[in-house]
Amino acid sequence: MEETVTTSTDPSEGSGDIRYIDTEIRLKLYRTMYECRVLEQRAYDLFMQNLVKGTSHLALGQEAIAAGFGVAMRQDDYTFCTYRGHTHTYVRGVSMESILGELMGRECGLLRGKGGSMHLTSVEHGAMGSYAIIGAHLPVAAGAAWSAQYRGTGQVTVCFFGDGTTNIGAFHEALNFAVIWKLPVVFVCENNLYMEYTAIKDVTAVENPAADRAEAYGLEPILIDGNDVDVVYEAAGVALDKARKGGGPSLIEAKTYRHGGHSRADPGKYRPDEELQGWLARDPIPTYRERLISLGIEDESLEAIESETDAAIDAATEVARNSPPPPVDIAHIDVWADGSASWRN
Amino acid sequence: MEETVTTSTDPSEGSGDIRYIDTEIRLKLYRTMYECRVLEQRAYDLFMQNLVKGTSHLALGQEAIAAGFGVAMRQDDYTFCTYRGHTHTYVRGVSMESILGELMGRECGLLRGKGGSMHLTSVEHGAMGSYAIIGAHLPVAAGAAWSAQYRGTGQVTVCFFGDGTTNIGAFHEALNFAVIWKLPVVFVCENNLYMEYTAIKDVTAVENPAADRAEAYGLEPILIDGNDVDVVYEAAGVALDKARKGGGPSLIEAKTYRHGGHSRADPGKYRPDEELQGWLARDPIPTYRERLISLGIEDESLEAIESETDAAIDAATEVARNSPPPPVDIAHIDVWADGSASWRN
Amino acid sequence: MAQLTYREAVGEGIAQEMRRDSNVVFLGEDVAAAGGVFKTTVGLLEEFGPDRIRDTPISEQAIIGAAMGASMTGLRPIAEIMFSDFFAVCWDLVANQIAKTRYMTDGQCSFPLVLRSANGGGSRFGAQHSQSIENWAMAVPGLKVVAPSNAADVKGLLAASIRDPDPVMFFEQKSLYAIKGEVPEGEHVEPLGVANIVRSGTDVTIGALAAMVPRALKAAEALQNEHGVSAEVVDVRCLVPLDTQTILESVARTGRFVTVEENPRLCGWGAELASIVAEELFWDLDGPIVRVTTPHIPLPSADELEDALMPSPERIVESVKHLVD
Amino acid sequence: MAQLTYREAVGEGIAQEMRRDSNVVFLGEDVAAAGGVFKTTVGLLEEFGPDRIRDTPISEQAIIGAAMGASMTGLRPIAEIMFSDFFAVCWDLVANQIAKTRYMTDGQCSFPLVLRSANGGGSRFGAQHSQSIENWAMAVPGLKVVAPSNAADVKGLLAASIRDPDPVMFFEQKSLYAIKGEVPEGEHVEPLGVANIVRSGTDVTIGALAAMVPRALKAAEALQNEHGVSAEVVDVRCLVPLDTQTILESVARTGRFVTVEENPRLCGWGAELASIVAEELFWDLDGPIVRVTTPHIPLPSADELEDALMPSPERIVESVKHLVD
Ligand SMILES: Cc1ncc(C[n+]2csc(CCOP(=O)(O)OP(=O)(O)O)c2C)c(N)n1
Ligand SMILES: Cc1ncc(C[n+]2csc(CCOP(=O)(O)OP(=O)(O)O)c2C)c(N)n1
Ligand SMILES: [Mg+2]
Ligand SMILES: [Mg+2]
Repeated sequence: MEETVTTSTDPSEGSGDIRYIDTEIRLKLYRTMYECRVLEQRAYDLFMQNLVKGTSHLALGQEAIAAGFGVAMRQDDYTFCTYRGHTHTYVRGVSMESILGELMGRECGLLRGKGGSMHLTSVEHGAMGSYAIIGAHLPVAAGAAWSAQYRGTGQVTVCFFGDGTTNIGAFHEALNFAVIWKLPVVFVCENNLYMEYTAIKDVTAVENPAADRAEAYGLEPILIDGNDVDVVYEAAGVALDKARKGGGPSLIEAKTYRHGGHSRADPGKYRPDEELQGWLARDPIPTYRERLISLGIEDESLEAIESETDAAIDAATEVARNSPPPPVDIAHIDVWADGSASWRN
Repeated sequence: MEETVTTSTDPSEGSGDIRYIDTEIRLKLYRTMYECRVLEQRAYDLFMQNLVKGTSHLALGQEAIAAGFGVAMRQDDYTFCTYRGHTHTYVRGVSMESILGELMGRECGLLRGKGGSMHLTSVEHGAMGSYAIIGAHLPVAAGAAWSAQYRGTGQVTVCFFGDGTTNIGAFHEALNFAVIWKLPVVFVCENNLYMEYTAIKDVTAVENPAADRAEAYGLEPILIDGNDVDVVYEAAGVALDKARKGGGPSLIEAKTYRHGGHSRADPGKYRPDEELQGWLARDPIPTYRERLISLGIEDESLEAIESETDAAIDAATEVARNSPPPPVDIAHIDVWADGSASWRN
Repeated sequence: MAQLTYREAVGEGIAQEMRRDSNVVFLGEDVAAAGGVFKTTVGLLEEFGPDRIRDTPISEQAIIGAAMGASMTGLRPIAEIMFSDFFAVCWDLVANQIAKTRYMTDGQCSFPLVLRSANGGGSRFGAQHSQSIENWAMAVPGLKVVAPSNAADVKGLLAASIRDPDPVMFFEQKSLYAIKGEVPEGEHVEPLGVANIVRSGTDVTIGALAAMVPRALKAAEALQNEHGVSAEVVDVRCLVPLDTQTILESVARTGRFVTVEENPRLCGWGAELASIVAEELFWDLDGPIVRVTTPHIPLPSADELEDALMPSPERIVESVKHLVD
Repeated sequence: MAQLTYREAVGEGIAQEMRRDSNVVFLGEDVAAAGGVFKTTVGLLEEFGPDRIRDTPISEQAIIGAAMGASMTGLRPIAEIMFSDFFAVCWDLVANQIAKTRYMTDGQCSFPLVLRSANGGGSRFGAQHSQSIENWAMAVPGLKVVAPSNAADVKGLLAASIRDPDPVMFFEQKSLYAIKGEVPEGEHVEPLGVANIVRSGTDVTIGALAAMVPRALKAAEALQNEHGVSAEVVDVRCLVPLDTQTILESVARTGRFVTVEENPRLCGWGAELASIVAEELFWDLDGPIVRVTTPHIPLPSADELEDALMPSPERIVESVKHLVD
């Protein structure tokens, strides 16, 4: 079955090349986005119940990016993401309960409560960490790509970050470095128009903070609609393929929007209502659902995905909620590879 | 008297617009370059006599840039430069003996031996420091420009740095910052083709490390022949004027070449002989001398400048050599504004 | 006296000094329109306008560099680094440039600036948003270091820091932001370099800083009530300049010294104080010098785990009891 | 035994390990074609080729980040930071990322990497190229810290650092690069975390590190010859892991403890050791614990001024004499 997808260099428009994506893949993309949505929504609900302490940053509204890449990546590829990284970690195959458990600081948590919401990591799944200090993980991702290149494994590293991250020094160093060493890494800027409470346009010398800088690193500017999962999936495929074949890095800017505030404490009031409404109308999940229906996919298949996922998140929540706090002893281990935390004899 | 100058966007060629520069200014440019040359040459001789300890970085061959800017700047403007900053400091009006004295660690030194060759500073002359860790002074220069903007003084800040500095994070942060705040600052990249012993082209994703990145900050690319003092002087004038009028920052890349090694210990053997010879043939001082003669300036006026300068450097050397070491007590003062170094009562 | 939160006292201190001196300017991420992510600077934009209260990009090197350049050319900037952990991304500007340039230039340049930041743990933010890094600053000559424990000191010491002609690292303890305290009405300035004896006692001197001060006080109460031990508690307040005199006098009286540090174990200010006491007051001591610290481990995020590592009143009581027994 | 300079021992240590393990790779500025600005890595490019020995741009965050990412995915990188002062431009990667990520991820990630750098003063390079920053590293949980004083230790401890599964900060003292010493032929590996008693004595224990070790030894000679004082000198070698046992045993024997630190005064490893001794060996001490350090001042560049600030054998002698008198 051949289908059409619309892509465009101006993400706010909606026409462009027509490409083929397999139905199986499309359903996987929908399922992944839907799972990300319910995971984030559940995380939100758990904050509201005060079951998540500290802070937490949701990707509600931005699911198409993690999903598009997650589906396009090879299982042994690496991802590096930010504190807003629940979905990016999830799409690599990490279980919902271990993510929710980590948010709640439970024993079943992915890091048994030692990392928290901002540091989800599952090396087993190639999810090489969530980094909470802006910019740091870009050079680290370059390093993982260097390692794959040196070891000749064909693994590609994908590194997600926000628009605000394009103004910090590490961004600049990592991009130049990756290009001159021709590293198999894909840098993905999720431009959701805001840093914490400040609009990126108020503090950036160019309009598209990543795409307009690609040429400063000898790279082609790539600006895509981050709310269209087909577009993301295809752009991911192209960049992954290029990297895997030794063609070096790419820098992709995906325009998107977060539905909520920056973090749990933030109601997001600094955003004009019109802007918010406009983006809510472009919610990647219902719009994709409509596209799938219009492409002839049965409503029932989508409903099945939805109800399976709804059940799964409930089950995961139960597991996580019932998981005990981590044993206090573990606070005292694993500073060092020998399992200890001792610095003296 | 009207004269012609050749400028070009490709500095290795030699044709372009024709502009007027006053003879007085031309003589001042020549004098300044010549002074810079003898100062650096003397510094070199003093190393050879082991009278300069530690390290030292000469700008032999690059004099046209410091001279062109020095002559174009207003007296109350600020400069920020690097460890390779003897000439950039000198052109603001600092005496030769205080520079040589500092290199030799003498009491008459500009910093009485507390800073050394890499940190020449004369606040009185607007020479706001020589910075020895790559990139740091770019944001600092932006800060001085912010201060001038806030105080409404019309002062412009000029910040000199090397090609290698374009790959460090602080470069990126400072450029973006200066543009969004529309700061009166001129960033001058002296591209001498090398970092320490490594060619800039081997580690940079673009050909012109500063000019090819200007657009990433919404700036016009400006690439000039840094060995043609007229070109530098004019480019400086344009950028200073723009900044002074509230037009914001500029980024100028001036191509040049150092005649010697990176620092005292370096014979510069990594450079192809052909390349070196080519650039020696484009030595900014004799070539400018020829231009002046061809423009009808008397040889005697130039000889007068030369002999005056030769006498001045000898006199300065004598003063500096005869200056005693600094009193040891001064090692213990001026950590704090009250003159003390004490951290406890 | 007014009742202010520690958070409000930050804004009050800045506003007091900005009213007084038009050369005081303020920059940081989300500090202007949003009033700061910890809401410490709410209202400043409205009062002082966008030329003096400025939002920046996420460019900490630019923020600190701009503050440095502005301070050496006539302004008195205050720069906010959102979490103190982020000083690591601009440490060169702080430790190599700002701290050293006065000395290197033989006193030619002054850097009257304040670098404020939210410091410390206890908020479940995990290892990269919970550090106590005041010792990073203390270890670098050329930086003054302040870490208040209560609202009055926040206002008074912040005002003094802004007036100070030298660079001051001002560490606000994020777990204290919501705590209220009495703050003098009107202009309030508290000199730097003076430790504060917040509780008198005769058996042991406990030196504490920032969030550890209330914990030390709680421990002192328990020691008194449950064990009959009379503990004097000194709020160190400033690490540089350091009021060794107040501390040494106290220890000379009590004969015993315990420090309570939130920072990880190694090379903390407590070690510095311990070494000073061990060198200068050795013959007056009645027992070992004891340091209570977070172990040399990054802070985990789960409640139980974080609580297990940070010094608790109970752990302080234990250590003191052990010492006096 | 071979006679090698401290500088040559660096290259030997790296080469030994690169021959043994093809996952060892090396990157830094001017390290490959140029053999390093201190000529420590001459010949490595020729032997191991451009895939393993790589020149980088001036991008310290990229250098350290690349080392981190490579180490967590199967390689054992060695990264050179030209002067240790420059760690300030990439401190986030070192202190917040590399140091904490194993712990934060509940042990999922390992970082078998070595960050080498030229550390310390005495070379007239001025305040930004002369620092001893080993304490910056020591203060951060998750980093191992090594600082050898002689060629044999350079080779042996560097080899052990490369084999170590944890991140090691390896500080080479730049003023020692030209000094020759005996180095065992063939494979040489010296375990981390073992202090070395380089001179036995009975009256006082002097703990020293890197360039301070030869100075302490010189002082010990003078103390013996001119004042009849028998000083034991301990080369601490590793700050993390720290061989407190050797040091405590020595101090328990001599009853007196003096540290000699090149770093500026506040919060040095000497303070840490002093606090350990003051806590654990208080009753065995016959006198105060004394720290000899550079004052809390940046290093100036002129010969006379730099010499005036760094601890000299004479100053060590003075301090010890004062203590034992
Ligand atoms: C170096 C550093 N500076 C500041 C912060 C605080 N901070 C956390 S998230 C954030 C905004 C990041 O914006 P962006 O890169 O657009 O990512 P988004 O949150 O929108 O996904 C800021 C400023 C930080 N974590 N690290
Ligand atoms: C952060 C940092 N990294 C490395 C160095 C060592 N270093 C000093 S000069 C230099 C080369 C700089 O090259 P460039 O910017 O082209 O300036 P040039 O020396 O050619 O004038 C390097 C790598 C440093 N001083 N600071
Ligand atoms: Mg964003
Ligand atoms: Mg250069």
